[in-house]
Amino acid sequence: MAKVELRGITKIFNGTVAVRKTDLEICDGEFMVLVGPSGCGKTTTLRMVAGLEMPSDGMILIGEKDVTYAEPKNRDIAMVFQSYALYPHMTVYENMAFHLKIKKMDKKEIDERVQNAAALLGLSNYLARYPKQLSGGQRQRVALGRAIVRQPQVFLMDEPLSNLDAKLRVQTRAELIKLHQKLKTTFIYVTHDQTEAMTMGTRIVVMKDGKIQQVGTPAEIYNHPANLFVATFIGSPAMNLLEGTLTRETDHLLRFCGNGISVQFPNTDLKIDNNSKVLLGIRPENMNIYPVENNPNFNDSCLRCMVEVVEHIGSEAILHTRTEHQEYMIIKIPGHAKIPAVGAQIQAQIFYGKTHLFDADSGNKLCTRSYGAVENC
Amino acid sequence: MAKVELRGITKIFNGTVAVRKTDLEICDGEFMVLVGPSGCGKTTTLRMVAGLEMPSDGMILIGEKDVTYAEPKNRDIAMVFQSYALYPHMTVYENMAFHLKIKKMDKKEIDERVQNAAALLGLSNYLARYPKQLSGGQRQRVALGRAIVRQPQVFLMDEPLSNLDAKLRVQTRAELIKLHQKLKTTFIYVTHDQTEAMTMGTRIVVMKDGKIQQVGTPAEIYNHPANLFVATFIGSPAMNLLEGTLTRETDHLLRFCGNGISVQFPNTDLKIDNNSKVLLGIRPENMNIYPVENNPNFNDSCLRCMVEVVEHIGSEAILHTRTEHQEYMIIKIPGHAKIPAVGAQIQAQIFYGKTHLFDADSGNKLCTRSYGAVENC
Amino acid sequence: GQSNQPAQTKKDVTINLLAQNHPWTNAIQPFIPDFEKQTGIKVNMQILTEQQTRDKSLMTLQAKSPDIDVWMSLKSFEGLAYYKAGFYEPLDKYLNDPKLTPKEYNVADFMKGPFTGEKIDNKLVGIPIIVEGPVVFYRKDVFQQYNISVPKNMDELLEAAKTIQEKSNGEIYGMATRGLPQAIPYTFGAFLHNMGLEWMDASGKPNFDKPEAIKAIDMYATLTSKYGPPGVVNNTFYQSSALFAQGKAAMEYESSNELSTITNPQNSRVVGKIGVFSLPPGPGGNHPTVLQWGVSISAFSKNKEAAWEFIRWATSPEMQRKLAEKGIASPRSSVWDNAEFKKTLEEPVKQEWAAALRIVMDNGNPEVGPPVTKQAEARKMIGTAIDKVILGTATAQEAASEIQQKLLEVLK
Amino acid sequence: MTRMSITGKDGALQPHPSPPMNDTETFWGLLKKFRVPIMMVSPAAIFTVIMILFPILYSAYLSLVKWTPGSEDAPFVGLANYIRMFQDPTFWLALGITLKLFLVCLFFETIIGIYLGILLSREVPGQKIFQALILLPSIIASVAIGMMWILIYDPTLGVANYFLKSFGLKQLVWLADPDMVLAAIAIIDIWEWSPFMALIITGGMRALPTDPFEAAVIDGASRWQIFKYVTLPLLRPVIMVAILLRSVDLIRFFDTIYIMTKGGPNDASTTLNVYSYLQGFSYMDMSYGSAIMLFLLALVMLFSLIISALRRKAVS
Amino acid sequence: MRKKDYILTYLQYFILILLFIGPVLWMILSSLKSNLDITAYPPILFFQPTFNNYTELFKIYPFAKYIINSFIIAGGSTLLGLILGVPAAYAIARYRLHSIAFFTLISRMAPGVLFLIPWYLIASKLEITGNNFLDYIMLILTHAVITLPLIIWLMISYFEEIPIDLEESALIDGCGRWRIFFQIALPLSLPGIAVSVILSFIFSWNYFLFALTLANNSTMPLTVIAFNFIGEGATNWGGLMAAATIISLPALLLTLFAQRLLIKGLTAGAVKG
Ligand SMILES: Nc1ncnc2c1ncn2[C@@H]1O[C@H](COP(=O)(O)OP(=O)(O)OP(=O)(O)O)[C@@H](O)[C@H]1O
Ligand SMILES: Nc1ncnc2c1ncn2[C@@H]1O[C@H](COP(=O)(O)OP(=O)(O)OP(=O)(O)O)[C@@H](O)[C@H]1O
Ligand SMILES: [Mg+2]
Ligand SMILES: [Mg+2]
Repeated sequence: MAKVELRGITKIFNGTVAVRKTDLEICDGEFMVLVGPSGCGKTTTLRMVAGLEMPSDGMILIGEKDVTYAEPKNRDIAMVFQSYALYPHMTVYENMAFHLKIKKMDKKEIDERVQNAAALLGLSNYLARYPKQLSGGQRQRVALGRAIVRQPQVFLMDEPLSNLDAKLRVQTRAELIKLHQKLKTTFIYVTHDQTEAMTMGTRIVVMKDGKIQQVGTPAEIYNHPANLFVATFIGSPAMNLLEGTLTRETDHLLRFCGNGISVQFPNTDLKIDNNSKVLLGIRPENMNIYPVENNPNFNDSCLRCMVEVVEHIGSEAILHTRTEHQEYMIIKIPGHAKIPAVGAQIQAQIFYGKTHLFDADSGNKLCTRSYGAVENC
Repeated sequence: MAKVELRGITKIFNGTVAVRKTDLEICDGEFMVLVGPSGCGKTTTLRMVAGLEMPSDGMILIGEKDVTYAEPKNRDIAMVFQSYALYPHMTVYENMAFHLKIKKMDKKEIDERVQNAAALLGLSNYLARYPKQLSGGQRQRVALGRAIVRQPQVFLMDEPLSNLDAKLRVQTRAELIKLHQKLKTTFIYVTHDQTEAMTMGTRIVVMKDGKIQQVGTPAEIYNHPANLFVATFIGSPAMNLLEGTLTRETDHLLRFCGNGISVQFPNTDLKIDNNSKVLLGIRPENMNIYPVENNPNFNDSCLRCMVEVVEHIGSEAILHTRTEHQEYMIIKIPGHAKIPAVGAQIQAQIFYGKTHLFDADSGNKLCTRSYGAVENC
Repeated sequence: GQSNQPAQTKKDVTINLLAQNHPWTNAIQPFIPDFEKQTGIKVNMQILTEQQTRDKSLMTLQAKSPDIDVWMSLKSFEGLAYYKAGFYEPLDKYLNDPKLTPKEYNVADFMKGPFTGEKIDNKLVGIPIIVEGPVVFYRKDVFQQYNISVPKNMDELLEAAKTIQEKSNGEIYGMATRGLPQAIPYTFGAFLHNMGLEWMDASGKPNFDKPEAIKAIDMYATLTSKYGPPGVVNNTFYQSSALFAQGKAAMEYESSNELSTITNPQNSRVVGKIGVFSLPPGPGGNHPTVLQWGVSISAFSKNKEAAWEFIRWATSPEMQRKLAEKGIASPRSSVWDNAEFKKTLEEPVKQEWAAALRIVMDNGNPEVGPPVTKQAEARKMIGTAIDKVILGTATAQEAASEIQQKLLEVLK
Repeated sequence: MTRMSITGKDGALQPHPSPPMNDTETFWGLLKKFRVPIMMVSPAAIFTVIMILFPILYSAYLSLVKWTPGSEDAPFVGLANYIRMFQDPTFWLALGITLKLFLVCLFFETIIGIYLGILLSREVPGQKIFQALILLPSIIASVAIGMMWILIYDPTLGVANYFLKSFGLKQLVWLADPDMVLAAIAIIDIWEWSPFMALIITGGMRALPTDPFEAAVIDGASRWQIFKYVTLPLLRPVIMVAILLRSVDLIRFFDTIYIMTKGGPNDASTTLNVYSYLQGFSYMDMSYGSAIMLFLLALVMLFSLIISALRRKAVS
Repeated sequence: MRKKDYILTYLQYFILILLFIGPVLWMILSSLKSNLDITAYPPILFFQPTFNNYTELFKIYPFAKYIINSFIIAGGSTLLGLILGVPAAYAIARYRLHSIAFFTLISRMAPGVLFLIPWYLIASKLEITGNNFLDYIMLILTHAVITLPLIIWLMISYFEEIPIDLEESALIDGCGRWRIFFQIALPLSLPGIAVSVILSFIFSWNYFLFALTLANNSTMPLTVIAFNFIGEGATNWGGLMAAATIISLPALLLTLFAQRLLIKGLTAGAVKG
């Protein structure tokens, strides 16, 4: 139950910059999710908050108190390590009870808490085992259990569900959300699972190469990605990108041309050279498909694609297609729709109201909000 | 490039049965995916195939040869360990090159292969690092890289992508599929990721408590689950289950009653007591929803539910609802559909052609194929 | 320069000499190259501490190994046991063979005591190289300060020690001497003998049931415990000489060999203030312990003639005189009468030392401990019993009867 | 985390993957199966047999005869030497002294060794130098150590008493006091060998995984709690090895005593080993000396068995 | 490490140095004193240092020869101990052959003197003691009896610490057991090797009992020389202390050097879980 603040934090491992001048404010009781590609500095950030790593520069505050160089034990944090870091010489029970025992908690209370956590995580049958006698997922659950028996100021969790099966993961996710609601503790949660990030986080931090790219609610991040990186990183399958040029047609209209499409966007404020190279971003689900022969709405805002691969994932299907200009395009359609065969020619109708325009060179977003496109047809 | 066969394999760890009388035939060149809840014996099975663990009973054949007790090095397999098991005293490069060096491969060839694998996995910049200087995901990629530089008879991979971010995971998944297509090597692949299982596997093995529940292609597993366990385990969100009773009405018709629904199923062969307790399974995506007030097709095969939670995951929305009889029901609708508000009353129309009937006690499927329901209306 | 025709034929012979770290060894070492040059015999010298020497010789000889040709052996200690074991090469035949021993060697020159000390069962098993015995070194200045004169009898000795101890307020100890059990008999022996007792009576029965023995024990214990340094029960010559050399003890009752240590300005703060007297007589006369070291040839040596040649060289009158000039008390009478040697005794302390040593050599009792085969055991046992008195855990009476009883056991 | 593998019943690595052992397995079959471990172990085992078999048999022979120097064939006396041993009060005294020294020294050396070992595993500048220096007491030849401490302990001239005097404490006679001598010797031994324990333990510390320590820090454990609950249990196998190696030497306590007191005063520091040496070499009674030595060997074996069994328990 | 920890650590260092190195310093100081100053009372800290003890030492003894002998014996027996002991320790740790470990320890359990006579008997029967080369071999072998069990027992626990996953990983990579031993287990047990080398070298270097009887004059190691200063007539304290100082130096240097291998956290990053 405390606010966590990073001010200008930098971490350099003999030469490698792992985290670069990062400012971040995590409010009291917030469930903050850190995402980013492998090696972007998530774990390092967590470890600095935990006090396991000293920042090379900057300052860390927990609950207004400067803890940059404080001992971990004085920070009152619980942490789930990415590598579990279980005590090999203790049973599952002892692993989970360790903190409580140290805090000289009443034996009965300890037992109750550990039993509860174990039940929650499906570990009740394994309490007497040693870590080496457990499966990977079981070990991970012990690591999680060790944190959730506690009531710290801040929870730090580093991919705590990565080795669990889907069902257990959904369950545990729900339990963690409940825990958060019950304890109102600040959570900092690292995950590479989009669903987790989107469903659990009150806010999400997207990192890349040790730098924060965007901080925002899940909807903000998904619908208003700050730059090309965030746009393509969030969302699975990733957003499709079409190369093209952007030209100001009138004070109110821009025109995007590329890949055989030509389409107008209403816009007044963007200052842009004619024919600047841009990327048009379209999420796979923001398209409808039609067989080439009978698209009633066909016009030059539609894309013509050939289906190369079809992936069925039960409730939906993912089409890997290629445009006439050989650009790769993923289209997601509901599973109960009619699914084209591999090799079929289709027409994809883009929902221009949900597309994004990025500068091709810098990757910066060209406008801050999504566009209502004026369709040509 | 070999067939792998398990015959009556059992593994007992002082008292704990990890794998129980398992028979499995994995064809030459097949991409076999093992899934199952945490602790069900996937890793143990892989380890027995690898020769790291001796089965307590049974026989293992690779390419028709009995290898039950052969040395791992004589089995010609590559393996990605769930725990990575990197050589801490070797650099990333050396880790990946180790097998090739042992095989006295030409230095240039080694370099080429390692460089290729590293490029594929985005590790090119880290070749000179030691494992302890890497992030979790980077370590996992090294573990994967160590396997894919090889051309073994069988690849064994134990959750090789669990610590990677979505984007990298999609990429790597594609690379592994390519690798499989190129080498035509047998893969045995453990994952807890539904998407991976569904998209990568030529066949899927679903395990539970050390026993195989079903073996089949992804579509078979998804559409024709052999029992309640498989049905609920595969698919995310999980299949909804409605309690009810089944009664034979005529030689050709069964009637399911429960939760305010009453519906007929055409069936001739099922022998069943009247009013046997059964469960009706419905996948979340196999429903349409209507506002209560204007469902044109309303009848007693429709379910009345109240929306409790709405999850937006970009391309789709998931409704957590509760039926009039307080049963929990998840409904998945496309993201662009009109999404009801929390607290709204809705009617869910079930696609009975895609439902499943299970015995409530044993969990066994009552018929072997999905039903064409005769709707009442 | 001596006649050594036989040796000329033994070119390339190497003999192994096992020696102790001992004044004699240190004195002769520089001359060995001369011997090697003269004879062509190479001398391989190994120097160890006393106990190590004994261990090594026991083991080597027990294995009948030829690895030792000549070694320094203390007949009063291990002589009997080694003799019985057949480790010594009898030397009479070498001595009597004129080819091996020229006349100049002059056997008759050896003093009787040391020479017979090298005989066991009337067989010569070694040649003596040095004589020593315990004498009292004292601080002339302290004696003068407290107005004490050189004690004439044992009681005066105690009295002198007492006076010093008391008058100096314990700053200076009256007497530093041995307390280490294994080492006690050497110094204690004279106390016993001066009471008129041998270790054993003529019938071979230990003499510790006599009141004189109790008196001797009591006297020794009083001297060491009351007028000696604390912790005396662990003391042997190291500690005693260190105390004396640092001026912490007014008297040191120790081996005559210690003279070089305490008169060496490198080691001592009391150089020039030292006097020497022989332990004063008691009711039974004056019978200090006398001890000679000898060199012997191993019965298993493969180079016995060369070994003998070495011994003959080392114990020749000429060599003995050279060593005597370095402070080695020679067993040859001629050395003591030699004019050149006498010149080296000009310092008063050396003269006193020579005089005291003369008494030792003339009246000395060669039995350092009871003449039993289990020499070490017997000595240790006697020392332990006396230490009990020193430590105050037993009376002299009890100690004496303990010794008596245990000696009887050892004799069995 | 380690995971036992290719496991047999007790979790031991099996030499080669192989079917569970059955009774019909032939000797050659077993030999082939255990080929590699046999190849690894046998040189050391054979070497040990070669080096120790004859000495032990020879000592056993000696203990059963009446040996005298130089004798060719000594008369067989059966268990006479052993009977004598059990009737010898000095033997019992020596046994008591041996055990007393063993327990006291082992206790302090273990505690100081662990403390030093953990201190040494902290990485601060200068740690390496400090580590080498602190090992000096174990490095210096024991003769020199004994002689040096004789000087230090000298009741009149020694530094030890000088310090006591400067602090106004009662001066002691150290080695010459039968009640004090064991303590004085124990102090030297502890001083000399705690660093040895420390080095083994530091080495062990360095081989430990770092993860559990981070976890403990996060769990809020204090230094002491980390030590008690994490370090110590993880180090237990190494500590047991250190204890084992040290005990084996301690029960045979010899060097320092021999150089300093020769077992005195009044036999107050005569350990079994010193006593057997005195009997065998000084008193030239090899037979009795051998009997005591063999008893001592049996005693060491007993203690080692206990400690190594404890260690095995700690490992599994 | 935080500032407070540094200060506390150094404070402990300081006290420990006083306690543990104090006597050693005293020894070194003594080696620079004359015998008179060594036994002086009250003990003196400031004095006219003299290198006499050292110069005399080098004058009297062929030190170079003795140092070489010591190196041959201690180095040889350490090496032999490593060659025999490290694989054995590995097999013992991995295959749980505890009884063999116990067996090898017997040679350390027996009092050294127990070996003296029998070995000497053998050596003299084989006429080893006369021949320098054979004598070196004999000394190395006998000293290996000290070093071998030490090395085996030290190494066992280091091998037990190595995660088995790594060796399994190597098995999969196609390694035989020997290669696993050499390329995986050995490099990861470097701290153990360092400790083993240091301790077994020190033990062997300082052990004099066997050499005392088995060595001949030209194979005699350095430590035996230390005894030469204790003797009837006079103990040369200064010489003894100087010799002890010199004898300790090589072992100290070896320690300084070998502890480079005492690396922390060698297996970090290897496995998860
Ligand atoms: N060494 C062992 N001793 C005892 N039980 C063990 C041992 N290893 C594994 N088990 C048990 O065997 C079962 C199967 O373990 P396994 O590692 O095969 O599971 P898994 O399917 O890989 O699970 P996960 O997805 O969590 O990795 C688990 O219940 C586990 O607790
Ligand atoms: N000890 C170290 N020495 C050098 N570089 C390091 C060290 N630890 C981490 N790094 C580097 O710092 C960067 C950030 O690492 P970090 O572990 O924080 O990544 P991460 O975001 O947690 O990644 P992942 O999702 O793969 O776990 C990585 O590129 C990594 O290689
Ligand atoms: Mg990470
Ligand atoms: Mg697993």
